[in-house]
Amino acid sequence: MSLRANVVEVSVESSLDYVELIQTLSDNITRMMGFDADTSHWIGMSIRESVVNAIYHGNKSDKSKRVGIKFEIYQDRLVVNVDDEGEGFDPGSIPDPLAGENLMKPSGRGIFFMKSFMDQVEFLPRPAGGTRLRMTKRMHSILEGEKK
Amino acid sequence: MSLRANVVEVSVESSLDYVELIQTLSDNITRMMGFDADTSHWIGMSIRESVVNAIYHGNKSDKSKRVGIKFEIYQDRLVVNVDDEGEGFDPGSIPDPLAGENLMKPSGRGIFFMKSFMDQVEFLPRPAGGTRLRMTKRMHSILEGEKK
Amino acid sequence: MNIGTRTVDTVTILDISGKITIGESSVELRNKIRDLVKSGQKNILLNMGDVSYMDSSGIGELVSAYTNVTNSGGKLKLLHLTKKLHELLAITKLLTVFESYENEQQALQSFRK
Amino acid sequence: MNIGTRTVDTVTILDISGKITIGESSVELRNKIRDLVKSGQKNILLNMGDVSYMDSSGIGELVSAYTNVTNSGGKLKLLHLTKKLHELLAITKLLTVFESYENEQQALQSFRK
Ligand SMILES: Nc1ncnc2c1ncn2[C@@H]1O[C@H](COP(=O)(O)OP(=O)(O)O)[C@@H](O)[C@H]1O
Ligand SMILES: Nc1ncnc2c1ncn2[C@@H]1O[C@H](COP(=O)(O)OP(=O)(O)O)[C@@H](O)[C@H]1O
Repeated sequence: MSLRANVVEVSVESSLDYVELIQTLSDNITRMMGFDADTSHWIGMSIRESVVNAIYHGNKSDKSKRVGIKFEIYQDRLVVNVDDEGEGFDPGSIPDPLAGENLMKPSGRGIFFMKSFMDQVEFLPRPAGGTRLRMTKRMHSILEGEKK
Repeated sequence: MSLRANVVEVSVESSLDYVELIQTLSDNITRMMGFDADTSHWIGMSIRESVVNAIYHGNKSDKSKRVGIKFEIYQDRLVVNVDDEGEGFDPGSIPDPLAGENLMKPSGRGIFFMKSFMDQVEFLPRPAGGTRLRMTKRMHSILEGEKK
Repeated sequence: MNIGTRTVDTVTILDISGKITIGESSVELRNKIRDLVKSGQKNILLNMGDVSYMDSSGIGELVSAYTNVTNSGGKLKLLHLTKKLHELLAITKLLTVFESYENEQQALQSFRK
Repeated sequence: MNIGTRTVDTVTILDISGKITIGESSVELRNKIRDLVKSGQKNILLNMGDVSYMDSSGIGELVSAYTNVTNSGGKLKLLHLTKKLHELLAITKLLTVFESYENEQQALQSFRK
């Protein structure tokens, strides 16, 4: 494999119709890369959560706004960018779903799952407005020592 | 669905490793669009053939060259562009695989299959060099009268 | 998602199969639980053995269902957690909230106490 | 792709399953046919019933196999064409080239004539 990433990019309107497609795509990419079935499942779920957030919280289901998903496939890792056209947000202000007062809330676990299952999760403001969520999953990360 | 196309784009190195992924992606997109299973199969096969051509004939398996596949998803049709970085070619010069002298040749049926299964197949020279193969499949094309 | 309904003694068992994810399937489960609570059902056992996929919305629905049933004086328990659901409940610290069983007989007995 | 080999009377039946597409599977079929021809096998029946996918390379391999076997004085026939393979052979005008059968007994008998 070359050092340049192989890239799979998806740009879709803000509708749940595409969530299954994107997750299947994620599963295919991660299995092709050699991630085991469980890891593929959790990566796919993290991507699903991020796309759902981009649709609902970012673009507020406005169908004229788009969600962009970019898979960068490297030999040793997968990097996924999920872009929305929303108003951005402060990831530091998000309540901790494990705190006693939040434990029985019906929502608020999406970002927590992404952080649990991916090696790195960053929220970057996009110059044009909106949020870029950038997630990285390394291969064989267990062998390389402590997970960050 | 909005009038703007939903777009799924893939850019990969010239390697057969990605052919299965692209075909699975095609199957998922066409089934989601509502094409029946048989039509999805033939669209997927046409795309497979075009990607294989881009890898072998276009990029001559040079891994530093890329193949770009773009699915434009409209309400009434799917448009697929397959781009290579080869030297281009004259589609008019391609031998007819149904001609007696070609019938028993082991190759030369890929473009014929694309033309058989898609509604429109165009070969466009790319400004930067190489070929863009543009294929269109309409939905319910049988109901709309004669296939072009 | 598909929900089969069985009643054994005083317990309503919901055999759920497929995905519990954001959208239709979450709403369907929510409505089912609401109807059971409305009709006075107190003992509800969710058989999760054939649930193939859950996302954070699915977990949220389980939490809502638990709250809903408990607030009306009933009990909601889980049967046959898959390995993945077990992991999701563990990391969200919900494993201690939900009573769960690997064996249907034991689950049914637990409602009799 | 997987190729099972059976011999009935003078006929070698290859039970092919999976995909015959560009790359490994095409090469595997080619090598198998070449070995049979080398070892003097004249009667070859390809059971295509479990072939799930073929592309233009796969069709090309069938044509090569046919030419190879015929040139060495043998016969290659097809058994259990799938609907999709039938369509591919029809549009490429190869249906008239290949002798094909829906019934194994009849296929075997045809080699005896
Ligand atoms: N792309 C986004 N744009 C704006 N706000 C977001 C975005 N993603 C997440 N958020 C904010 O972060 C909160 C927590 O998200 P999450 O952990 O996924 O839980 P949930 O989606 O269930 O609320 C959301 O409720 C929302 O306020
Ligand atoms: N992307 C391409 N770039 C350059 N030449 C091409 C390309 N696609 C097809 N060709 C030419 O067209 C011919 C016919 O292609 P096709 O019908 O797919 O059959 P095959 O690939 O089996 O030769 C090829 O042999 C090649 O010469």
